[in-house]
Amino acid sequence: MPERTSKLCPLRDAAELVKDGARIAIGGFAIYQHPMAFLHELVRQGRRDLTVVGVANGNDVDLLAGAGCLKRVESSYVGLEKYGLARNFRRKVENGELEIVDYPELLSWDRFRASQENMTFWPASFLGGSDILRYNPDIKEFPCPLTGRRLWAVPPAAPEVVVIHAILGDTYGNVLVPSRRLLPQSLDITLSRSCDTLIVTVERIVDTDEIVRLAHLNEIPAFRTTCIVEVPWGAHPCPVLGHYRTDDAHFREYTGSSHTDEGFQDYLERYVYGIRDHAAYLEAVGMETLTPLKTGDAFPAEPSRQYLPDKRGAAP
Amino acid sequence: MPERTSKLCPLRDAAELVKDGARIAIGGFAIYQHPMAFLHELVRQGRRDLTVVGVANGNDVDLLAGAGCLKRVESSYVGLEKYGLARNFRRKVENGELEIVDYPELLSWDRFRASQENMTFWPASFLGGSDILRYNPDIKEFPCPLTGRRLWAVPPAAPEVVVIHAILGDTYGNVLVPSRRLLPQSLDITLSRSCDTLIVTVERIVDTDEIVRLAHLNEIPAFRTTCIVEVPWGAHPCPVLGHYRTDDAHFREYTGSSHTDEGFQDYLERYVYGIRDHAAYLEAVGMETLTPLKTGDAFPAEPSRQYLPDKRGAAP
Amino acid sequence: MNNDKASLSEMLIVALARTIRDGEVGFTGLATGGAAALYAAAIPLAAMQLARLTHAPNLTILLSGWCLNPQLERIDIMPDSEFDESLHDLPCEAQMLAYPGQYAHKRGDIDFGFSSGVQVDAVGNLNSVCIGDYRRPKVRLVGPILQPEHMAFFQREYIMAPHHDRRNFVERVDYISGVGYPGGVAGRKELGLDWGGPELVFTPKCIFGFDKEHGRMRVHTIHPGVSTEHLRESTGFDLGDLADVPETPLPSPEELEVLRREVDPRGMLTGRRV
Amino acid sequence: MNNDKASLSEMLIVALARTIRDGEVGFTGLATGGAAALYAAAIPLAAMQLARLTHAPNLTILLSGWCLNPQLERIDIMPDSEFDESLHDLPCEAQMLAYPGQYAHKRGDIDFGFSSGVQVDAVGNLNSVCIGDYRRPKVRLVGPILQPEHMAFFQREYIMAPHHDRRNFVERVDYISGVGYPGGVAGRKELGLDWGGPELVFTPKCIFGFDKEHGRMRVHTIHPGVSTEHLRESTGFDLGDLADVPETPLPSPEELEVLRREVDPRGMLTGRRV
Repeated sequence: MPERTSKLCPLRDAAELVKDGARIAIGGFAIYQHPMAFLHELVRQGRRDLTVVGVANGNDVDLLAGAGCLKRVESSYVGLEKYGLARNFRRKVENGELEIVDYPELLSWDRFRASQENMTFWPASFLGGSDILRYNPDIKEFPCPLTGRRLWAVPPAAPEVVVIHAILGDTYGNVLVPSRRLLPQSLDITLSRSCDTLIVTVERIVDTDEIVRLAHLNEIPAFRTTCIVEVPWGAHPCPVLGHYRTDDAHFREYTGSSHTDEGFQDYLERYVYGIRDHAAYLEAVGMETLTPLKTGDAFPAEPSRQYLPDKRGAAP
Repeated sequence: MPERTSKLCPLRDAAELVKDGARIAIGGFAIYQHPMAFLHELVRQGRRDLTVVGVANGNDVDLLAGAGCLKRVESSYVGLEKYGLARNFRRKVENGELEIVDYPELLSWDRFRASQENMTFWPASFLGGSDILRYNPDIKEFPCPLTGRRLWAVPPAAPEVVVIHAILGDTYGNVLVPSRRLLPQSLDITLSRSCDTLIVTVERIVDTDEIVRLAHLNEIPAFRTTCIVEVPWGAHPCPVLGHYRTDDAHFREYTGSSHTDEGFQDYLERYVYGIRDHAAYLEAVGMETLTPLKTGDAFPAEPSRQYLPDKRGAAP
Repeated sequence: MNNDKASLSEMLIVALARTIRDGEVGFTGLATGGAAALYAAAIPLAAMQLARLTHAPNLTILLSGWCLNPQLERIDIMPDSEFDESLHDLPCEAQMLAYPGQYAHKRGDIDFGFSSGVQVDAVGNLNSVCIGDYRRPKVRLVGPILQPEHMAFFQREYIMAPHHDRRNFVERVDYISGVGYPGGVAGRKELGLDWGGPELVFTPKCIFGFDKEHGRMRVHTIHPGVSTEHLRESTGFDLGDLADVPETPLPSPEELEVLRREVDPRGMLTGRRV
Repeated sequence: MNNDKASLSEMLIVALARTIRDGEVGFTGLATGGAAALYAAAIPLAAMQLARLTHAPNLTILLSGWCLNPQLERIDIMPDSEFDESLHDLPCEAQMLAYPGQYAHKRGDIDFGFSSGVQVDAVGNLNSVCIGDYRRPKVRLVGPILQPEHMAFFQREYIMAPHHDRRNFVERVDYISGVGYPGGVAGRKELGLDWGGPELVFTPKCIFGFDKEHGRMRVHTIHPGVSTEHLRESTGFDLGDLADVPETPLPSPEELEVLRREVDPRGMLTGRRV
């Protein structure tokens, strides 16, 4: 019997699937569960002129904005919730260096549903009177073909590449999402179905036997996944629901540094440019910082597969 | 503190919410988990000129057709799967006594999604060349407002009343759907969100404490439910996933009787007209027939609440 | 303690609770930081809970938009983010974990919600997008978030304003992210907005209502101790004749009793020290 | 036993398996009753499993449209309904329990599927709706079911015909529930069908392919022992010149070996007595 193909891939190679000028969607929501290790790698590789299309963005977009990777953002929110405004993003927009296209929040989600269903537009009934319309030439008014009602055709999200971070997957690209989920995790599922190129970073690669045991949680079957990357703590400093908490101190360091361009370049030097790869990042952050962030695990790990970077050596 | 209102209601009163000429959707799929006790009551009350809008129908529509309750059916399928064609339905259509409007299967589901989202139409791209269009003046062609692509506007399902059958609910109208579900149970959830009047029949009423314990399975919160009826074995002879199996012998009796109008009138006399209510129906069928149909229970019952019609007496 | 005069928060909570009807569905988000959190989440939640205990036992509370009828008495500290892991463990009746979920906002399932904006204008438009020119803003804010949906699909909206100053209450917002009453109810209809819109605006100085025919905000009640001149000075649009505007009514002793003893015995929502 | 001549089913399974490419996603339903179940489900499943074991290890099998990569070797008897409780317990890699789910059929995620119809016509249209006039049909059938989606959104479709007679293979179906090649590939494009359509038709007598330019069905191979005259007599439309049509190729000994030993050791799929 011929061998099934592994889709396991180093972070570096996965990041190369995102080209300069690409239109991407980033998993997670506001300040939760973004594929931060992947974004760090994009910054390290000096990616430019990206468009991010999203629903509610946070430090994902702020990091890319601060590192000069972005040309345009389409979203309903870019902010850091309790940590305040997204200062890099804000500075770039106020300076006219970054284009922002504002969409309502659930309509932003609907745009990904439109892409999932290959719809050439999403019909919205509620945009009249808002400045969403005034500044967005991509939205067109039309009459409902059945009732004549005034409606607006909204363009699909149409991401070229989607990158999300999850807890578990196998080498073939099957990805489990725990039943203990919230709307941000459900959004990741919608995102994963809206594109042709899907990159998934996971905390841990497991045997396919484990996928079969939890088949009802397999929300991303192998055939939808382009490549899968094992990146423990891959969302840090964001939390991963059912895995680890927000690194509050790191978020404060981040926001503190982002008051000025210079301050943020220091941050990038410390955690991205001056760092070889994700294993080195985890060393820079320190296991003494990471370990206490652990929460009850949605998928209790087999002890033999627990990630101990100091013992495994090689970077993912 | 004022008392919260109970939505518990006898089957008879619930059925009266469906008026002659109403447009209804019936939970379940093909020959699975239809609210049969409710439909029997509709037949008993002599309802007329109903329109059933559905996705894949079976003995639900066939029963109503055979009892002369229907004017029109909109669906992708009316059949009895392994038990063959739906003979009452077929006879009525061939005689020109029942109008059938054919829709593709997943598009039929999309029509309920359109109603759930208050869309005035659902855009479909794939109807060109099919006779679906030829015989359905409710579908209109229109150009995509963004791309100019040829599309068709399909009317929403727009049911006035939806009736589904579930395992558990509380007196306020909260309804649990077990995590052990299949597409038919998910369709019921979509149906329940597509209407203003929602009737739920359940195998068992439980305390709200149990709803709170399983809050993540509460797919129909109380405020969406118009009334809830306790009807053990309420889907018989259909199966309820995670509760009981198909009554194969009863299905054969049913299909055998439906070869002719006369034969089917006998069936109705035996199980509907000649029967006072659902408790009497269960007596007619017999616990010796029902009990062996039980499967492993998705929600193991507290013993004190198990339904034993001979011990409880009063009909639901 | 229970004989203390009602605080500003308590007065607002009670005024709000009285407008909630039995059987409704109320949607509240969560927010962070003193006044913002108080107005966006704590006052709405306390008002809903008070309404439920006094006259609206069938009220459905949608905490954070996804946690239905939470057992609020089980919360020790007010959660400060909408998708906090701790909220997941809060006992409740239903959890909406996917979109679209248990409520159909586009069908009008939500009876009322709560919004705030950095700017609110004379016709009730909201702005949380930018200050100044859209293309080169003086301040870029977070974006429209869920405001467009709140102000179009919810049957009515309460605007919660933690600050009442000329820079917050302006004649015309710099960006309309939530639509109020331009042209009144008829104007909304023409825009395709068949229902909904702002109903009341709660501020530290007054409660605004709307002349829905003409679409302009008008002072509904003034809080005790606030002068009409001070109110005019704090507001960036003309308030018209204020002669007949009543004072914001105080809670009844019964309402205060239920609020303090049952709704918020630990002072978590009202910020009241216990 | 393993030296027996290949049966008709085995021949069709192998011919089908050879057309499946690695990495594809194949969708099969379930059906009931001897020949119907054999053509609609057993032959497709066996062919997919054979392809997987020989040359397509990355094939995804979508059993019943919701059970992904089931461990078929765990099935004792062929399930006869798509939402049978027993299928729920069959070990597999993923279960699609809600719609829309893990695959996006409208995006073209499904590479191939299997359909049948009471009538199939010369351009590959399918009919499962009615025989005779639509408004007063001679026979009312079940309805279009998922045929319109199969024939529009799947990258290609295999039509599985358990019966090959003049009443099944007609010049023009009485109702088009699945669209074939009216006007060929260009005709489909004009109808808004950018991809997909029938690829091959498997019958007990032959395998049909399509002249996709002109859109007509043509005989691809004739099964051993079937005469061209018999084929013409059994088919309700003109088959053109059959002089150069080859025989349906027999399985290689290696294919037969894998099929009998590994794919279907108990003869459940091929109906072969063991």
